[in-house]
Amino acid sequence: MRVRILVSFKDSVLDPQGQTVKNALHTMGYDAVKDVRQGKVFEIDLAGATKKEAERLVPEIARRVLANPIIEKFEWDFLKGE
Amino acid sequence: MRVRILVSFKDSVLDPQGQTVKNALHTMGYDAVKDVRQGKVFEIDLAGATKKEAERLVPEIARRVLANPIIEKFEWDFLKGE
Amino acid sequence: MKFGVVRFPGSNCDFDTVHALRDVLKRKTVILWHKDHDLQGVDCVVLPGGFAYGDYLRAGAIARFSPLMQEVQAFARDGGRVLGICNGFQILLELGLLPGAMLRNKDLKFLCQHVHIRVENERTDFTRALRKGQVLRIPIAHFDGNYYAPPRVLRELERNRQVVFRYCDAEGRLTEAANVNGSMANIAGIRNKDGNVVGLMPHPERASERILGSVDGRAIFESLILSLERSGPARRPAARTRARHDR
Amino acid sequence: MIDKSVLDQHNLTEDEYRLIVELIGKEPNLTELGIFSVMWSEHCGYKSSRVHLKKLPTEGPRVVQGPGENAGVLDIGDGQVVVFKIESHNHPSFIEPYQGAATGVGGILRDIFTMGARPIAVLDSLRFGPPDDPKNRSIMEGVVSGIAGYGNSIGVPTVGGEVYFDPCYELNPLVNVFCLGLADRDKIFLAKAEGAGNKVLYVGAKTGRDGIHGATMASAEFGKETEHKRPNVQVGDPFKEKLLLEACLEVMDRSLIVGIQDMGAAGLTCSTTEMAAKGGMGIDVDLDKVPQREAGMTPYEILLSESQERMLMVATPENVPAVQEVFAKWDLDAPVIGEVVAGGRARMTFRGEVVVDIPVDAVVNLCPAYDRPIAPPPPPPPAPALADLPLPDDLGEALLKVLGSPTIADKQWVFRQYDHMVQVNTVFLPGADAALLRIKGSKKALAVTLDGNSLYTRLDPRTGARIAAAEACRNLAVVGARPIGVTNCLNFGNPEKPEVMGQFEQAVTGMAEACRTFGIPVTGGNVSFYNDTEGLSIHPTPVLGVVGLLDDIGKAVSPGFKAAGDDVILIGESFEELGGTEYLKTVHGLEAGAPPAIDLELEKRTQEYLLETIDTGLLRSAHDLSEGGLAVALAESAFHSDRKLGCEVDLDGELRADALLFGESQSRVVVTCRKADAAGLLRLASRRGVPAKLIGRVGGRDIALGRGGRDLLRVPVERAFRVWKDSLPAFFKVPA
Ligand SMILES: Nc1ncnc2c1ncn2[C@@H]1O[C@H](COP(=O)(O)OP(=O)(O)O)[C@@H](O)[C@H]1O
Ligand SMILES: [Mg+2]
Repeated sequence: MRVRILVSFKDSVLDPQGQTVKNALHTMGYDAVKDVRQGKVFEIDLAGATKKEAERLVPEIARRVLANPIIEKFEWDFLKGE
Repeated sequence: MRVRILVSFKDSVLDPQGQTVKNALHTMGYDAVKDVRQGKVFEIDLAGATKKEAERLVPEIARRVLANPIIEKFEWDFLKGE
Repeated sequence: MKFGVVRFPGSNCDFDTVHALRDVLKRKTVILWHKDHDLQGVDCVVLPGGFAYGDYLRAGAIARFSPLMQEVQAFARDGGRVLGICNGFQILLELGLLPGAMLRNKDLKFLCQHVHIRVENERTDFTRALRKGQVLRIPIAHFDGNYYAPPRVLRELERNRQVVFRYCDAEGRLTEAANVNGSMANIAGIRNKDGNVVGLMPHPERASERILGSVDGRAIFESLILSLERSGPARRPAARTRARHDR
Repeated sequence: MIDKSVLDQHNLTEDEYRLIVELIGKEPNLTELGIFSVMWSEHCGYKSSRVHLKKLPTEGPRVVQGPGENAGVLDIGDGQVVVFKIESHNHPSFIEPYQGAATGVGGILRDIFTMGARPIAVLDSLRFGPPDDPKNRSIMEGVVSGIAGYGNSIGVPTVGGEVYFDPCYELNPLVNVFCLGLADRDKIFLAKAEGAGNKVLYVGAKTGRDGIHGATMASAEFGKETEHKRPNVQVGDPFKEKLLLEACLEVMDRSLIVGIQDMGAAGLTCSTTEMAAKGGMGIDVDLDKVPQREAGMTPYEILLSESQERMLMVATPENVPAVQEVFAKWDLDAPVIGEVVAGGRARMTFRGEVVVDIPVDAVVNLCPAYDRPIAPPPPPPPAPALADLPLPDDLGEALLKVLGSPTIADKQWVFRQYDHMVQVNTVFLPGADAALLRIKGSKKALAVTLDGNSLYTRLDPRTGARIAAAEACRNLAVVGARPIGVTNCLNFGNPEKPEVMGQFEQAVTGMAEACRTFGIPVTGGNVSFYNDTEGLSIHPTPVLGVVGLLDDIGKAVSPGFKAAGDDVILIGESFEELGGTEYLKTVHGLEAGAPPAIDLELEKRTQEYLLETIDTGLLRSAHDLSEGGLAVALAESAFHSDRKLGCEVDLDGELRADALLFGESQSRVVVTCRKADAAGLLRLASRRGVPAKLIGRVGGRDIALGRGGRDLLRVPVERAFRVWKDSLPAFFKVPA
């Protein structure tokens, strides 16, 4: 059982990293790029866990450890092919 | 048109951040976690670009700017619902 | 003889490097602006430390695309001497002027402290005032200094004697503990095959005055000065001028 | 429309509301009310503290700018000034340790460069719950890396600070950040909007909905916005601030602007009204011109946003293009958003309508001040009679225990994450009694320290604050620097509790007495009230930042022993004072008793004596005694010596052995000197009325203290060093 968790700043929160990448891409001539948001991705191997356990564990881990709910949001999914 | 690009270390490169998260999770009692890999995610808004343009642009941007091919790999996809 | 210190947005050791070259070593030194194409006829380009573009994406990843770096690349190809310190080293790696890449320090913390490095190759334009095996005490200050290269590249680096400095203890031993950031083969600094481009993580400009606790870094600048005096400028002088401020 | 519940949400009382109506001659609309609510908040208006802060001495021959501006300014000669200030970022750092601490650094840096000074040093004073609890550790890791993340990136060295641990900070960590800047005296800029017709420019980051007060507004106008999750904590962007710093210094250096103010707390509201009020002018602002990060922001939100990395500037119309060109070079926009006008009113329009029209004087200068009820501070828990306090069997073990206590242990784990050398001025790295910075192009140097022992202040606020000032100045004197000015951060609990106000009043009194005796002006500071969570109040925690000046850096003295055979002299007198000591806390588990007494006049004589002997080159090392007393001070001097030299010390007198070794009697310093100089030093001390005694010799591999020729303790330096060095990192080691 492998899951992927994406953590990023809430939309209302400034994302300096994404902004800097966007500006750089503009300078390089990639004008098609309208906006960039940068976040973190975690791939977690839960070998042995059932789907049900994963569904309980993953949001808890994301909330407690991977993201600070005050400024960040997360989404997650099972990784395909498993 | 919005795309999501995931950048992560190649398997041959050690991922100390992922290891640290794994250790922290173990310390907290999440023994179900067997492995953690940490990477970056970019969400790029290409409003106005066609699918074809995106298919040309995105891998180029990822290779040139977002990932360092010596240590990192990337994958990307269109964001659903768009 | 004229040095050029490149200033990127977010560089923060630019003043320090100018101070070392101009005020301490008394050499003519100019600041080169990242948006320019003009190398102002300098004989040596120094890429200083700092956080170009905040290092938000990857250290050095964005700075390499600046207009001036196209000129620096051409300058280096023509044999011009380029020194990258810390962030400057990271930019040279991103640019491909030096092989390899930087990972986060092994304990995932920014590290600011004095370290010891051993001179591995004393026959470079950047080390000729030093002895092989000489141990220098110089500060580091970085988050991403954990040098990485794929095995084949690493073998080639060793074969060509491209490793210039390695982290060591005070006695010059290459211990695990001395390798504070976890670099492969304790690598602290390397050169390109031609020997005209060198990058290192420690900051020689922070070890160039007695009052700051060490003058060991000065020998690196002095080596450069010696080399420039002996061999004259690069094969093609860096005098290409183009419009300023074009981006 | 404005009823009791709206007032409550804005933290305004009905009396305050009536005063507002009277001052502005109308019922305020919601946006105007929002402006008053932030400007009249405790944080901006100093409602509860103002009457007490008046006691602090603020004048002196060096003072160029005292309290009231973004930072204090002192003349250091040769046409140069230092600009410095301390700020708290306690609450944000608890909610989001990394970003809270990072933006704290960002904010204090702006306070300094907004005055035209280049920031040359940051110091941080940190207080956490004990590190054996993972929650406290994670706050500490976040705070330290946040400070590092911001300061390192922008290239200002973090050269010193302090870290204390106590359970009272578990739910209320303290993050106080100090910044020092250097400028030419004639290049200082003030936050003044002058000259009708001059343009108001906005520079830096776009405005978002960050940190808006009263964000839970229930009025119709804001109802549709309530689904927005409005974070109270901002994300810092040190890269943007670095661009801002360079661009601002450039326009100031070229004298292209008239006035400038950073947007800190209360953002655009505070910067516009304050600049106008200080210039005796009014201001017109077109809110539609304010760069916005999010769509659909209301005037209320635009005005109250606390987005980081923003500044407000005033320039003559002719200079606007030149200013904008400088900012463009640094990839920053600098749009004109308004104009300075005569008449003293702030008038803001939004989509063609006037949404704010109020007199700036009322907003900025007429916030009511409260003399809140005061009750005696809570009494200290009584210390046990000394006779009931068992003497440890092994005093060497007791020393190791004290050295290993996180508050005393080596802080390298913290400060090696900070770039403390960038700008190549740092002569004494973190670890000495004070940070020492050279001033390039001169022989002069600046010394800086932060100090405050909150256990003392908990036990006796007035004495505790006097000691904080004394210790801070002593930390400069042992280096050879004369203290020239103070800034302070007063971290206290809820001021509506009379005993908290009692602590505050006593602490300010004590601080004022000490600063007056030492002849150093207080040029600014910060008050942080409401540091209580879930009924738990922190210890009253005044933190002082003191700046000192050395005329000749070649004469500076460091704490480490220099050579075997040197004489060790103890300056000051030791009493049986164990109350409030680190020894009592770590070895006996007691936070009790009265803190040590302090005689301010003796303290002053002692510091003058140190400055005199350092100036004549007689001292080879000097280290003041603070937490842990004599034994710890000697151990630290051994750790700081290049070759880890020990010492052999023999004491006399009748004190209990633990009081002798670990007591924290004030105005004490250990110094070392060449054998030949000892007699002269002692003679001079007695002439100056300073107690001093030869107590031993540098040398050997042990820290050895005895009395009458019999060892009280003897510990190998190397062993003690390991305990001191490894204590803090051990808490953070993750099992592999
Ligand atoms: N948070 C911190 N940041 C930087 N340096 C620190 C910090 N905490 C402590 N230090 C450094 O560690 C040394 C010892 O601190 P402390 O025990 O508080 O000294 P003192 O008792 O002399 O005031 C000082 O040099 C101080 O600057
Ligand atoms: Mg001290």
